[in-house]
Amino acid sequence: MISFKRVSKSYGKDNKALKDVSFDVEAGEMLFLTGHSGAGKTTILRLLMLMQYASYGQIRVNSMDISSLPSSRVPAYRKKIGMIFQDHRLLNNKTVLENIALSLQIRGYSDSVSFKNARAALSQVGIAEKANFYPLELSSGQQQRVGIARAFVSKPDLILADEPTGNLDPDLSLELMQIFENLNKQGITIVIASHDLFLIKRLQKRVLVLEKGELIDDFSPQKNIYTP
Amino acid sequence: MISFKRVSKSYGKDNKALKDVSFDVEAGEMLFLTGHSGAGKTTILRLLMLMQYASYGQIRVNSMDISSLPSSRVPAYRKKIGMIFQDHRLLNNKTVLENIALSLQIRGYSDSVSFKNARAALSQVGIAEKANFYPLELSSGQQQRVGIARAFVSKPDLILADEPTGNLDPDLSLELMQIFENLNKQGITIVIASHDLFLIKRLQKRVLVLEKGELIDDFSPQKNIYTP
Amino acid sequence: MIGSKHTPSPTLAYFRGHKRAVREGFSFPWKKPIRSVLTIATLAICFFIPLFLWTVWLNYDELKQSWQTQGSIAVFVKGQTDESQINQLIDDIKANPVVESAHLINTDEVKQQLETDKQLSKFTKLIKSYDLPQQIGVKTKISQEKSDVENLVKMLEQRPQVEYVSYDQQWLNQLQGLTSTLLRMSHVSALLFLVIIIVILGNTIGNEIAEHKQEIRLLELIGASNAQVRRGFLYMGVFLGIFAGILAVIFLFVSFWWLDDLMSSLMNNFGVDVSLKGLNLIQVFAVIGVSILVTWFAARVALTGQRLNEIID
Amino acid sequence: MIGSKHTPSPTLAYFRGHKRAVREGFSFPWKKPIRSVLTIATLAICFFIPLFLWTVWLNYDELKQSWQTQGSIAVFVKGQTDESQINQLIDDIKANPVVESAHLINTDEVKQQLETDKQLSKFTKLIKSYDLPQQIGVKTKISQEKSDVENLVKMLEQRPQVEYVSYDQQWLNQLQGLTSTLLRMSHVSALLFLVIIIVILGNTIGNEIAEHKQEIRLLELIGASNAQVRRGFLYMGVFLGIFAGILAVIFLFVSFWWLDDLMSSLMNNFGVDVSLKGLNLIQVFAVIGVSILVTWFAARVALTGQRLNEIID
Ligand SMILES: Nc1ncnc2c1ncn2[C@@H]1O[C@H](COP(=O)(O)OP(=O)(O)OP(=O)(O)O)[C@@H](O)[C@H]1O
Ligand SMILES: Nc1ncnc2c1ncn2[C@@H]1O[C@H](COP(=O)(O)OP(=O)(O)OP(=O)(O)O)[C@@H](O)[C@H]1O
Ligand SMILES: [Mg+2]
Ligand SMILES: [Mg+2]
Repeated sequence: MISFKRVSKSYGKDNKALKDVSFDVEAGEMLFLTGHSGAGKTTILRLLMLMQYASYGQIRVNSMDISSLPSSRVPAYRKKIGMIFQDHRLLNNKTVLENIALSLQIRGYSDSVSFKNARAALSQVGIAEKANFYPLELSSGQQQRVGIARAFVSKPDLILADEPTGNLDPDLSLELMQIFENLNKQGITIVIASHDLFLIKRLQKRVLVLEKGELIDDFSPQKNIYTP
Repeated sequence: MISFKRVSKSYGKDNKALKDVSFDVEAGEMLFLTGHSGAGKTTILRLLMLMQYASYGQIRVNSMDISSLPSSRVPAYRKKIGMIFQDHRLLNNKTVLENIALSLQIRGYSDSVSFKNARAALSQVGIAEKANFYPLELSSGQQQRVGIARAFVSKPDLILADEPTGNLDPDLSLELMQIFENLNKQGITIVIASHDLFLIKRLQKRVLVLEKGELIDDFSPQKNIYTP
Repeated sequence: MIGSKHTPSPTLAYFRGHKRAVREGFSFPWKKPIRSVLTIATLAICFFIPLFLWTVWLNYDELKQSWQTQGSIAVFVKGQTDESQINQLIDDIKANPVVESAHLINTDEVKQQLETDKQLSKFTKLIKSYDLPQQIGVKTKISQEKSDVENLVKMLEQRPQVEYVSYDQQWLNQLQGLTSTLLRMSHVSALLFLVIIIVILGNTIGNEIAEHKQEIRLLELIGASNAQVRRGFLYMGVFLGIFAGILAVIFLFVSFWWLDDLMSSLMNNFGVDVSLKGLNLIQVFAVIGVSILVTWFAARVALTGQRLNEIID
Repeated sequence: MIGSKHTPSPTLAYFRGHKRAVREGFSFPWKKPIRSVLTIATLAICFFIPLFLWTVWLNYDELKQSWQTQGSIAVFVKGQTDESQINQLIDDIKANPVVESAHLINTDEVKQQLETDKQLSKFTKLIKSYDLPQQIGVKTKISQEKSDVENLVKMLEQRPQVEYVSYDQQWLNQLQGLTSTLLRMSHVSALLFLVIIIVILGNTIGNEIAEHKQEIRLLELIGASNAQVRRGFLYMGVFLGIFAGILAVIFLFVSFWWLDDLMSSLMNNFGVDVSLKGLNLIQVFAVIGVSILVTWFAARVALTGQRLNEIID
């Protein structure tokens, strides 16, 4: 489904966020991106979201070269992806429920369908009682869960998650991972950037390890799990 | 140094962030606040920063009731505290170095002293090479480290850290904790809100455990360490 | 329940999108009422100033016509001229394209006319006896160029039968001066106010949209098309436009009500009886329509400025 | 190196703070040049409009005085009146506080005067013979109330020796009308523009500061005092004020240069020779000073609105 071919991303001369990264992800796979702070995890997800463009190399999604996608087709492309942002990116002037429903409304669903599904997604992440709160009235972990619910409520083909458990305690993290695994079982491809090694170990999935912009390892669940 | 006496914080009737919380922290102590997402960790730190005010109870810092502090004396009070925010709160229109130096400039230090110390602090958190970057050009973990550097550069009496390692991998987290331990050894009181049990276990410090706004446990390093 | 198979039809999605955008666009301003009132007031002022000038201009145009109909020429004929020559002269005058009408006035009529003129009548009281020559009254067509009228006068003065041609040259000069000053002033103002409106409108709507930059970015990232992103803001523009337009019209009526009596007393001093006219209902709706269009357009321009390639911030 | 023992002295900290605030406040606007240009232009327009009116008013005031010196009265004396009676009348007239001077004009003088009046002279050509009575020329003092002059005229008319009193009542009426219209218009404008300026200035500076809300919050949290937080923004206000003031003065000179020739040609039609005067150097500096003060004050008010008790957002 996803194919990076010798992808580099640089900002100015001496500032390379990604160096010659190549990997493939099958449809229906679930995998982790890990590496130290500043290794380039977020950069890979941003390239996939077309928030930024690669300096060199080719990125294909569903055998389509996304860097040559005309801008008129970008929205349709993005509609098939659910992204969880490291900084949550919730709309502060909308309630939690409205934030989640927005994802469905944009896709043309009626309000009743949107809100019904949003409410269901909110229960799944365990904060049903906060439906009518505004994001600034939530704790960081609660905001993160709203972001997660917004990403999966529209049942996209691909979920990109940037540190989805960065603000959550281990118990909650595992619970949320179960949600991801369920979604994965329904055929959704999932890429999770995380440095939570405890979580990664527990889930026994494929792991891509980045270091200073280079892909230094690619562990499959069959092999041994990477330890720090 | 810090004393919470039956402190409650509620937003509306059925929304209590803190319920009847009492504890004391000695000067020079280093302790962790932990608990599930939404337990009230951030709320305790916000009350200490006078970002919010308690609904009931008394909070004393250096035997001074901070809720009755006249607003003209709040800045002087805050100058003695270094706070690390869960959402970083860096100024996007200033470089990394300027962000850190700001903390000293506000305290009246000359530019040369401020920038010299800012540069030293930046090296301590391991991103000396990003001195002239703007916050939006940094990865999340790098931003977090800038926030940490800004908090300790002015050598305050008290450091309040809200998830200082939420965006960092275990290795880096440990490194930063060493910085905190060093600061602690110089006599600075340190309160860290964190759900990183791995870290908390390793450091063998006092731990306050919150659950749904209630203080349910207070482990001292001598006792056994709380495990999930 | 949700899945690619159950995606709603594009038309349905389109109409739902617009319904929501209307709701959203009209609810934005209520969330920050003080700010919105300031914005609407600023926009209203932007619309009011040219509207005011325009309405004054409409009034002036009407006024000018009533002045110009007064522009009449008196041709005094030499005593020795006989009737057929006078008739010939009248026909010649009538042939001039500038002339509306021309006819012989008898001496009594002239006397009467002199009495009605304040200054002259007082003067005639002092002069014990006078003897007037025959006179042809010429009325020029409405809205003539000054030079055309002057040419006519020169032409008449050269006729051997004509003793003297009197026309209120000073009055015409003043009128001409006033007209050209107003015209030129309105040019300067039009230019100035165009700049004002573009600057303030751009600044105001631009700020309104910059406030929602984060929202715009997010909408883009969750797959909203350009049209979807813009929609809510465009309706917000429409909403602001409606209120700004209404407010501008209210400002206009208030200011006219205020100016009316002093304007009419001023005009009476100049011997013109006129009162200011506001706008009729159609004009009011046109104004509000234009206001909506302008704000909508400004919002659209401001939105275009918000779109960047790399969306990190 | 850093520690509570090495804290800098308050005075040193104060001066360093101001030095930085000046630097900061003057560098803000360059970071977003387009936005700053828009803001400065908006402010400049706000300052320009009342400035323009004020300068026109200064000009008008001068103009008015030159008009009023022309206000003279002609007192026509009955034919039977003897010289001593006339002298008595002149002395009485001179005693009136409104009167500047009064003297007897002989008939030739009157004829001459009539010749110089365009309309009357043409009329006198037509009237073959006339016989004028004796006339006293009265000049009123500069800047008299209309009613005082009218009272004088009434008083004179009641004198038995006086045949008729002529004074250019219409001219005075027109002048009076123009003055009061301009006065009332300037009141309406003053009110209107005060609202405009408050609204737009508040909106503009408010937006400028709302943009930096996050920054203000953070400064508060790292222990900046109110004064420290405000400082940079106040200097920004000063900076914007300087440029807006300069721009407003430039606008003024450009618009005056534009209006000058058409104004003077208009005034010539009314028989007044006058040219518009701009501002002198002191006035220019005063304007820029006021502009700085106003922007600074607006920034201060906007900043006060930004401060809240609970700082979570
Ligand atoms: N806009 C930018 N301009 C310059 N450098 C940038 C920019 N964005 C990212 N970088 C650099 O690219 C590198 C990779 O950043 P990235 O955000 O991908 O790291 P990451 O793996 O997500 O780290 P973290 O775990 O801390 O979030 C960093 O060193 C960062 O400084
Ligand atoms: N302004 C507010 N209005 C209403 N409720 C609020 C507000 N701020 C916080 N809360 C509620 O108070 C509770 C405690 O929040 P707090 O941020 O202290 O949690 P936390 O322990 O820091 O959690 P996390 O680990 O997720 O950051 C949450 O349930 C939150 O919804
Ligand atoms: Mg990242
Ligand atoms: Mg928290």
